[in-house]
Amino acid sequence: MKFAVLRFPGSNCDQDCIHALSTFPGTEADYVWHKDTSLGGADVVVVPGGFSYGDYLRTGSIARFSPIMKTVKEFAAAGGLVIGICNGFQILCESGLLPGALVRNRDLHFLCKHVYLRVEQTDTPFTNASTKGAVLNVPVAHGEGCYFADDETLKRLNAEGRVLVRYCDAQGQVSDASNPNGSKENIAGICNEGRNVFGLMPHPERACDPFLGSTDGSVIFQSLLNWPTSPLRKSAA
Amino acid sequence: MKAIVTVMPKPSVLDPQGAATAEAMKHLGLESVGRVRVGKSIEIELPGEPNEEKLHEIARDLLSNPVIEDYALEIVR
Amino acid sequence: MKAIVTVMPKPSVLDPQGAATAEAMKHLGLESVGRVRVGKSIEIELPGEPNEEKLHEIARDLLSNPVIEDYALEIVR
Amino acid sequence: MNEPAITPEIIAKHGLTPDEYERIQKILGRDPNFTELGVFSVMWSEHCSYKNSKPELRKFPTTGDTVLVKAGEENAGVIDVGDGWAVAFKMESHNHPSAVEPFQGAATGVGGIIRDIFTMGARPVFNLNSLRFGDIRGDSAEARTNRRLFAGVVSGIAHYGNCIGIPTIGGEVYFDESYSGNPLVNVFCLGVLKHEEIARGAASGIGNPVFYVGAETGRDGLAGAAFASRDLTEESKQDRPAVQVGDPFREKLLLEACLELLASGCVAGIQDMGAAGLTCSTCETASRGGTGVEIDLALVPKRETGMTPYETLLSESQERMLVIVKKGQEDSVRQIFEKWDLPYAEIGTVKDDGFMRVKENGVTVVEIPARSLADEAPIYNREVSEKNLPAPFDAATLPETDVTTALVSLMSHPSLASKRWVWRQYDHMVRLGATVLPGSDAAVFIVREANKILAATSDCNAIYCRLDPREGAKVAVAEAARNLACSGAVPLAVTDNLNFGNPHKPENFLMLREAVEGLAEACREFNTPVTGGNVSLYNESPNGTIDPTPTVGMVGQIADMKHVTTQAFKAAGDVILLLGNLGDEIGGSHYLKVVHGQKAGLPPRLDYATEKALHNGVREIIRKGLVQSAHDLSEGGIAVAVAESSLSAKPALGASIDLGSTGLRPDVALFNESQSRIIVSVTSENAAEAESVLKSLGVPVQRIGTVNSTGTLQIAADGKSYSWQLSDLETAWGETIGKLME
Ligand SMILES: Nc1ncnc2c1ncn2[C@@H]1O[C@H](COP(=O)(O)OP(=O)(O)O)[C@@H](O)[C@H]1O
Ligand SMILES: [Mg+2]
Repeated sequence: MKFAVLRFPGSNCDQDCIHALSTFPGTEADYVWHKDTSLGGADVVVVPGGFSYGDYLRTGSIARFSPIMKTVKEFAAAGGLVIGICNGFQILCESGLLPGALVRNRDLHFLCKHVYLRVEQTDTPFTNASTKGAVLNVPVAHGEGCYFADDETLKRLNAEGRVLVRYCDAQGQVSDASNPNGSKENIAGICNEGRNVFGLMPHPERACDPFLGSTDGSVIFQSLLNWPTSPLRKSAA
Repeated sequence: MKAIVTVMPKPSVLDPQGAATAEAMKHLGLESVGRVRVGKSIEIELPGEPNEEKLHEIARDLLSNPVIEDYALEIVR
Repeated sequence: MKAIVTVMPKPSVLDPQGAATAEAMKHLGLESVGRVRVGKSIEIELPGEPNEEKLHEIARDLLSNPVIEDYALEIVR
Repeated sequence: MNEPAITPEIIAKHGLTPDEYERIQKILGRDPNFTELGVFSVMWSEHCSYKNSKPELRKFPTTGDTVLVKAGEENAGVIDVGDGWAVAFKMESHNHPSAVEPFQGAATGVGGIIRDIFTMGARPVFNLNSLRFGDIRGDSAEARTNRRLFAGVVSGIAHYGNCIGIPTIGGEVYFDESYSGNPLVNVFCLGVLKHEEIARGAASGIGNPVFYVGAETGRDGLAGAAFASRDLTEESKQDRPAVQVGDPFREKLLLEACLELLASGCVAGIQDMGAAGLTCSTCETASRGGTGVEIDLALVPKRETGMTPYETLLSESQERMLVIVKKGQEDSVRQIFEKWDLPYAEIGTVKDDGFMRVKENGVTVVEIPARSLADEAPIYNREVSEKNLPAPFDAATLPETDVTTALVSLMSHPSLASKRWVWRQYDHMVRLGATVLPGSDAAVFIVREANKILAATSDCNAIYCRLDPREGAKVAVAEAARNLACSGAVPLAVTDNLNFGNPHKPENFLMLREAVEGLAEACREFNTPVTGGNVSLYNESPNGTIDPTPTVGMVGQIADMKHVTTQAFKAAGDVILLLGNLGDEIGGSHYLKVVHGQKAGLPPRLDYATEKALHNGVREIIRKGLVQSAHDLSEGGIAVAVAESSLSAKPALGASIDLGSTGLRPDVALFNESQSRIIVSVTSENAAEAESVLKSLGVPVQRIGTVNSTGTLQIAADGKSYSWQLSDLETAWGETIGKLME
């Protein structure tokens, strides 16, 4: 499977994503520069973390206007798989590929630590290798990761099963105490209506190596690799 | 010629910075303070006659995010 | 009653936000844009008669750092 | 041009003495003009010339088998780590700017040290930070100011490091009255490179073009180097433009562009513009290359209009580099800068006449022999006062103390409490290298491109240094090495940051000299050459001089992932061993300071042979796979160390300890800070083997207890037993700083 990892000026998890992907057999991953307009025939687009364009003004606000994002929008509209991690999630929201927005953390501080995520849906290209209710230990590292959407949008996201991961505790309980940043309904990651675009604040690429404390993030990448032959894909189609 | 765009968080969006600022103001002796909101002020120098329509477009698409913010545009001659 | 404090980077101080914003505006077709500066706008609701002196003190000591920023205080009745 | 006339007042305002002015006249054979005076003043400031500290710095060991680039030769030293790979690292202070504008002051400090590292051709891979503030407890105006400084500095470091994508993986923070209003902000960066990639900051190749790249020059940070070399007074707070604003995004572009540029082979020399900006970079590259450099200021990209030559030359705008390009390769260079959207300009050429010549639109405004400027600053041997050591502390003078509450007081003192609130604001996981996260003795980082495992730590106990600077400095080196040993690492080399008061005061200069000699001696003993560092003098606030703080940053290497060890207890039933003796030195301890309000007595003595045997011993049992956890004893003694190992486990693990019959007061037994001690935990099956290995290596060892899952910590000594609920200790230790800062 071929991955395109976007590189904006200020991206800083691009190399990490390439490294993490390289540990999965059957993957091929290349950088795509923000000024480019071609994805080079990739099957999956990864919008990595970092501070695109310095994250000045608003996170992701300037990246959305880059030439490559126009291509990514077309790619997504045609059903292509897109995953946005951290700053990548912010960019996808700003670009309108995902609803809602990410605002300043509740306690106003940047927060880097391991958190727990509960897998809410598995009928997607991003979570099919996991099980409903599974608890993943994955780090977050962001200052503006508090997910916000209006009530109507939240209702729709829930009704359509588009919240894929929520912050929880080690036992899988979703509570205010297990919410690291004040996100609405502990939302950590959502997908679009077509279920082919996924954004999440936590960093699965930082949890694919036993030396880094957890390998729970690999289930996300494994899901992408499994997708072409997944029985869930057929039922989704 | 100058344009000033003020971008404020929507009332429905949590503004922890505003809340923290209000708290700090109380500590500094302004007990009677009500709600405080923190937004952005963007000052744009414009050499020629401003294209107001374009400025509105930029304020809406770039300078603010309508999901969470409202903007106001003022032209100062 | 409301007080609005606008805090802007001093003219000689680097404003990377402003520079990045100007750049983006040009890309969006506002070629003629001059210098852009990004600051903060703080809206303070005040129930009673405002203590202007106190507000100035707060604007200077809490809301801005005079080393790199200037502030302006406006009272809206 | 309309420049102020040179008067004695103007000379004094530039921080130059009449003697120094005479020296300038002699060098030039004429009077300097105003711009030249400014150039001399920054280059001859302490910050750039080390005129007060150079004779002392010469005492450091700087050579060794692994040293590829020596301290002082270039921006940072370079150390071999094997297989053709090397590391460049250095520490730098941004104390004064941070006092005035904590967020930007700290942020630009990080930016500066990162530039120093990639200027060497190395890719920066991690940062450390060493911080000191006044007391942050209570509601006084002073405490509030200290909290504001602390919060601002931490978020400034976070802002710059996080944005540029270099993880901050370790550091230290202490709080003491002496730093009130004069915080210390020492930042460290390490980069990796291949031997053949080492870049030089020399202007070589007569006729080569000189390029400027990076942010446009503005009036910000005018003469910051001179500012850093003066006392912090109310007046200096008015030194408005001396504070710069950083742009980590620009620096990220600059970093990537420079590394790409260096890889392209177009570069003859490269130098960052740090303190003293264009001035320093031009005369230093010329001096190093034994050449001259001529530039025209009209060509320099500027952010503001109407800047005078004085302002342009002395500006300390951030995120700028000077690049000497191999003639004929200009176009490849331009292409790279354009790809990264960076402003650049060709501003001059390398000459053969040894002069730093600056023109503006063709008119010469500065003409100074580069070598005199960069390397011939006056050197001073300052007066020192007489040495006067305190007597050993007599514990009998202390009132009887309840050790149960004393441990809670210690654990909840901000200096000893967990720094979680700090490091969670730093992205410490980016680059997928931090295998031991903050919160253990040393940070451990996997450098994937080089397949090397590095460990790093920063240490300095300033109370010891205040009471006995020589011994305190030795202990700082020993503690750093001990932290590395506990993590399974062999020390490689050291960088240091000397934070002291005004050197014109003989008692301050004595402290500086003593500390340097102590550092130098200890670095020789531990076989860790000094690769570079920084001197920050004039750390005085209206409250007086800071406690002398010679911060030590030490880097080590771990041979195998299997050897990576942390301080956290691992499993109930494991046996706890004390390596080293029980100790009895209470002078200079945190117990005395925190519980009895005294910074007094003779601090603990260091014995090199004992200390080195200990490090070898712990490394040997780690290598043999016998160790579950290892933690060195430092502030707060054995009681605090055991509690930290308990609380660091996830979830926390209890311990039951019996120190046997010590013959000491219980507070002295539990909290003394004698050196050369480590606690390790081992499985019960491995305990006997670990003990016999240690004994064969001459390391005293005793079984003092076991790890358990009772949720309590129990310590017995001389038949009396004390106990604590782990949940209470966790509240005291884990939450104190967060609550204070809410
Ligand atoms: N400013 C900081 N930034 C990152 N980590 C820090 C900071 N201060 C302390 N730490 C981490 O907290 C742990 C304990 O620090 P410290 O008490 O200084 O350790 P020690 O006494 O073993 O040298 C270490 O892992 C250290 O790296
Ligand atoms: Mg230690």
